[in-house]
Amino acid sequence: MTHQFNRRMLCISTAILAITGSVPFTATAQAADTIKLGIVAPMSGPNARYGGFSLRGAELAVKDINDAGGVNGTKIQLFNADSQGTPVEGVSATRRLIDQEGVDFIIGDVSSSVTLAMQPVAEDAEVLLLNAASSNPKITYQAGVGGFKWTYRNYPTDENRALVVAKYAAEQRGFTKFAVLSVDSDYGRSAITFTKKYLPEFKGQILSEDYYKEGEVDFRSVLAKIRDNGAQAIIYYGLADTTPILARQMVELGIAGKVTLIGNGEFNTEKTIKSAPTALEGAVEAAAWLPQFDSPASKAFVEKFTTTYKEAPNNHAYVHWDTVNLLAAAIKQAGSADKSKVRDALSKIKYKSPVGDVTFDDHNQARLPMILLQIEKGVPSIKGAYSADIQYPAK
Amino acid sequence: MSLTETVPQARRRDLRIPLAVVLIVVALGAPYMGSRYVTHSLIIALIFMLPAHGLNLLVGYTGLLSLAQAAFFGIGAYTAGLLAVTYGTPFYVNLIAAALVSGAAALPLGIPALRLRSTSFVMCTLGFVIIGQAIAKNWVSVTRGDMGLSSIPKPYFELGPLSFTVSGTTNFYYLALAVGVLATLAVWAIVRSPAGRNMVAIRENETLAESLGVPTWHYKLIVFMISAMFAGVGGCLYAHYLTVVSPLTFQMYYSTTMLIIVLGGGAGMISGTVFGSLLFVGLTEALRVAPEVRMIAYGACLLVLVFWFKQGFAPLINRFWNAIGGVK
Amino acid sequence: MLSTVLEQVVNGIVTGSVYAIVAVGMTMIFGVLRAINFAHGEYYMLGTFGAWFAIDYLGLSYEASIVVGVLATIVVAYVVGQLVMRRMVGAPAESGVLATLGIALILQNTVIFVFGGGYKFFSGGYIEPISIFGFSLAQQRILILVVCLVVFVGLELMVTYSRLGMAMRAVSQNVECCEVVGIDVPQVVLRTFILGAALAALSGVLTAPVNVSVYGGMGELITFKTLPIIIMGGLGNVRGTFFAAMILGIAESLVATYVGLQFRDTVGFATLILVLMWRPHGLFSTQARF
Amino acid sequence: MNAHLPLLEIRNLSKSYGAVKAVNDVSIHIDRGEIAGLIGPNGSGKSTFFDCSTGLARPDTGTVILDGQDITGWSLNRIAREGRMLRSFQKTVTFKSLDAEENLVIAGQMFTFPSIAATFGLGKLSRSRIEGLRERARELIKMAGLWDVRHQPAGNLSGGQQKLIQFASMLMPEPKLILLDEPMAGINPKIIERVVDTILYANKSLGVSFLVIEHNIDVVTSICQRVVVLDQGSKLVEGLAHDIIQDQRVREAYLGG
Repeated sequence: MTHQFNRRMLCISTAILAITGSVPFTATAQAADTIKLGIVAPMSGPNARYGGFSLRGAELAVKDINDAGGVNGTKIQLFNADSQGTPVEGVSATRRLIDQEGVDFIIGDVSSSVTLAMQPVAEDAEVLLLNAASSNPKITYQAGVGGFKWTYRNYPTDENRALVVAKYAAEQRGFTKFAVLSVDSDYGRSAITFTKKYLPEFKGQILSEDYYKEGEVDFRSVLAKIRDNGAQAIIYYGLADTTPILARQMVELGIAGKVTLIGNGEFNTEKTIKSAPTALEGAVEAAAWLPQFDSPASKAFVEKFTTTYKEAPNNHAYVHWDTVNLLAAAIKQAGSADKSKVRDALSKIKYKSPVGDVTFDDHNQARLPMILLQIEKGVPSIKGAYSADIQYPAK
Repeated sequence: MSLTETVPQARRRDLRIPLAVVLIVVALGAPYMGSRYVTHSLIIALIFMLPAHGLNLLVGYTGLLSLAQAAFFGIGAYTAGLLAVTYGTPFYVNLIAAALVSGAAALPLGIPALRLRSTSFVMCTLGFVIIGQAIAKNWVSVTRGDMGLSSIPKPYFELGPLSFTVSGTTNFYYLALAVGVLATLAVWAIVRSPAGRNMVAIRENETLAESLGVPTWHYKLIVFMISAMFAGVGGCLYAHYLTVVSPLTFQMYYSTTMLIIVLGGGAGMISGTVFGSLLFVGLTEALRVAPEVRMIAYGACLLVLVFWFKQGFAPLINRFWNAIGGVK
Repeated sequence: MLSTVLEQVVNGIVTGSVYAIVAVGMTMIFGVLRAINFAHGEYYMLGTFGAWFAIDYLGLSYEASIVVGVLATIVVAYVVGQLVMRRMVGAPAESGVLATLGIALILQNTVIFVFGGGYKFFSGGYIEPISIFGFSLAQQRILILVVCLVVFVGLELMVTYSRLGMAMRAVSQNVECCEVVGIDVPQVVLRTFILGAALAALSGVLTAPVNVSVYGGMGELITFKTLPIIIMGGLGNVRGTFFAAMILGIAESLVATYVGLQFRDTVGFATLILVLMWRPHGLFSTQARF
Repeated sequence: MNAHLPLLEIRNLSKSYGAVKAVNDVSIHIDRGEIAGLIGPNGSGKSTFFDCSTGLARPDTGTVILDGQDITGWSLNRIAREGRMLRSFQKTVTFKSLDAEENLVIAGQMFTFPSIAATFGLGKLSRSRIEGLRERARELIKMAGLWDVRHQPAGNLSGGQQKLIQFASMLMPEPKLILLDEPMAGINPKIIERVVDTILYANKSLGVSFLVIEHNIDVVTSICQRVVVLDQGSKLVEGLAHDIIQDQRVREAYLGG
């Protein structure tokens, strides 16, 4: 305290303060005639491993659209904002996009609790919020006729997924004894809640129930338990980067090929299968998309993404890429980038996505085809695409 | 300053009162001066200022480094959120309940933890956050697990026949400002009281304080509970403002944020905490101009803080304040 | 029943070995610096990333990638040590927390910035399972166990007989005295820090084949796992850390099996708090006896 | 009250650390108004004996009776607050970032405020209590000769001046008994005189009794009436100061017999 705080320090600190005080609040120059699109995603910290793919997917779509001359001749300008996967940061990012950057459209976030916190902000500012990766059912329970008019979700809910998987596992594969091993998040938990709702219909029985925390790397204990309790299949709604870890440990414990993985968690990518082929053989997955999906648009996306970023795209990359294209289609259909016109167009849209037709229900939830696949001889084989309407709780 | 000392030679004009007036006007008029984004940022600063005030009592005045603040913040947020969602209670009920529940939770946690010294105490308090998150995730019947609470209603007041709802960013700002000012006054009162002096004594030398009859253990426990109450109040505002409470509220990131506010502003100074919360929010928002390197720059700022501003910014504020007052 | 318990104990020991190698570096750094290193997990991450880079970009073998990963981390640790850690001698605890948090943010997000945020798959290592005494384990895990034992025996010898080891013990007991007798304290801190970081990196490279997923934020989780261990082990106590890591590894395995995997991450801190209730100074002597 | 009883009576106090018997079955008493000395070679258990008597450590066996009340097992702060028996520490300790006046006010607070809750008050009563403490503090500061440096943080003062602050602090609560642990260690002779004067003043004018651990034999003989000698944890001998320094056993103990 003595003489450390001399004049120089005072100057430095005043400068720092001046900068921090003024920079965030100066509006950026208004570039005329662009469609301003914001993306909110975790870009730092541990959750960046999902946000990183989201951002790249969206960037790729924007680049493609702009290279092709934009939408109705107008280019899209993409602003990215870091949410760190926490609600406070997510809301701050959203506010900044709306008030400083003046965006009319926002895509985000990956984490459900962030999306839930963003909803009222978007509603308040009347900015179109397109969600592409959160699975909490509440998001669309409270959207559309449920309340928030400006929230749309282009991502399947867990209910449909859970039903499709349970039905296939019971009817086609004849499983009756299941062990639950899902991620400890709203996604993993709600998928299991829905599975439990449908499983009795198929005379299925759950023998053990475990949830792993994000970033978990040791499943040996749980797998040993599952090996001993005689489950035929593991119901796994997990994170994409955990699947290979789990699969390898299944091999390690000698239950690969004896217990089948069912659920969702990118079982189908080449890298995952290569990491433990025996464990994934016969695995059943309900996915919104898979890289091997046989449609020209999908194949082109995979190729372009891989050449641009030197890494294979995953589901998060795809859904964000697809959602930007969906937005572009809606703007095109509306004939203008006016946000309320675009919103009306979105409600009525029949968008041709690479996997099939997409429409929105009265809760602004996309009706998406769910692709059911099974890994056979090391490659995913598609067993069908299912689409079902969501039953909203009466309220 | 005592009267016997020499009067400063050239007394410059005292600008403190005009500056204070300007500050008050800015605080009151902020929503009309900047965009909603500015107002929002100020609300976030005010929300985090509350647990930081509590932490300042612990770290700055009593000398206990705690990382448990996020746990009590979370408990407060859940208490307020659950009350508002389930019973639709008025805001002040939620606020008081959040403070009381957080404070009460601090009692059984503080009793064993405060027996520990330095590093063990820090780790123990960090453990509360981690365990709190596990409870929030797994006690589904109460907390609704990972689904969390959402659509928490806007705060509303019911005073006799009168009732009104605080809606919109601007109104919420005034609510947060009112709570923030009250909390700051409360901290001021605690610090200025004889108990505040005892807290400083514990920080300076616990055994000596003990030998002079100060029941240090009781004081530490009481301050731990008070600090938890401040965190609970902050949690209540957080729940109402963000409308979402999830197990993510219990995270180390929030605890360290509060610590950064206290230490960055200047531990053991009320103005430091107020300033620190503005600085923290200003800094993290300013860094949004470069999203790719934002957290790298933030980390670098922490190092600058540690090595160049060991006492935080409070001594600078004091110098500035004295300088404009004409006191050399 | 008994064999299941036994199997879980074996699992726990393997997990514990990983924790032990990371934690011992952290506890040694605490010993000489009296600061908790919240960035310690980041060196684990750096080691893993270095090895991943060596395999995927340079096309090296796994064995060579171990060397690359550890060396890359040593270089980073040297820079961080010179710029930050040696200046922290005698700094208060709060400064230590903030400075190491700052380093953690910088390292983590620089890696994200350079390599992209997305997760990467680690290919390499000896992942084929083998059966020993009826337990099925990946070969890599056997390697981890062996390395862990070698590291701890080596550290015991080093601390007892080498000059650096003796200087470390001296610094951990009394910094002022060391300055008086002419031990260059910042230098000892720097070397201890680099050694600790290198061990964390080694642990990262060794576990990468079984943990597969590689991403910038992976270090944070390891930091949180090791924190309770170093406290339980008696801060600065090498042997205590080894046993604490094993205890935690085994406890985690048993909880994951018999209570539920979702409680696994709380085991560390819950055990820590229980232990501290019973023995406020940890299970093992707090006196820094390397 | 119990004027015929000794002020402090310690019976059969023992304390071991592991296998080491630091204090072994020591009994002493201090009369009202007395200045007693406790001497013994290094490691003879004097400090441990102090710690056990004042509640800083818990004795293994033995009873401590203060003014007719059994205070064995009370905590340090309770003994100070309720028993008005205060102690100093061998190392000079003050609240270093606070000035002398604040140091002394803190020392008086817990004796002026009736409860912990009352210390959180900011009202008129609270303010007048603090004002009273300040006045007393200023008096004591004057008496200790610290008036000129009273606004400096205690940590900036010399060791001797800090000792005086510490000593003045203990006089704030109008104590019955003060236990001094080597008050003269490491301070210059000028200040020694001043400390001696202050002890005598407190004893004569304020009626405070003392038990003093001291190595400086001159000081011991000049202020203490009665002296107890400890050696290897046990009481070696007890008697009048002038007799004690002549005692053969004491000389042997000090010379490392």
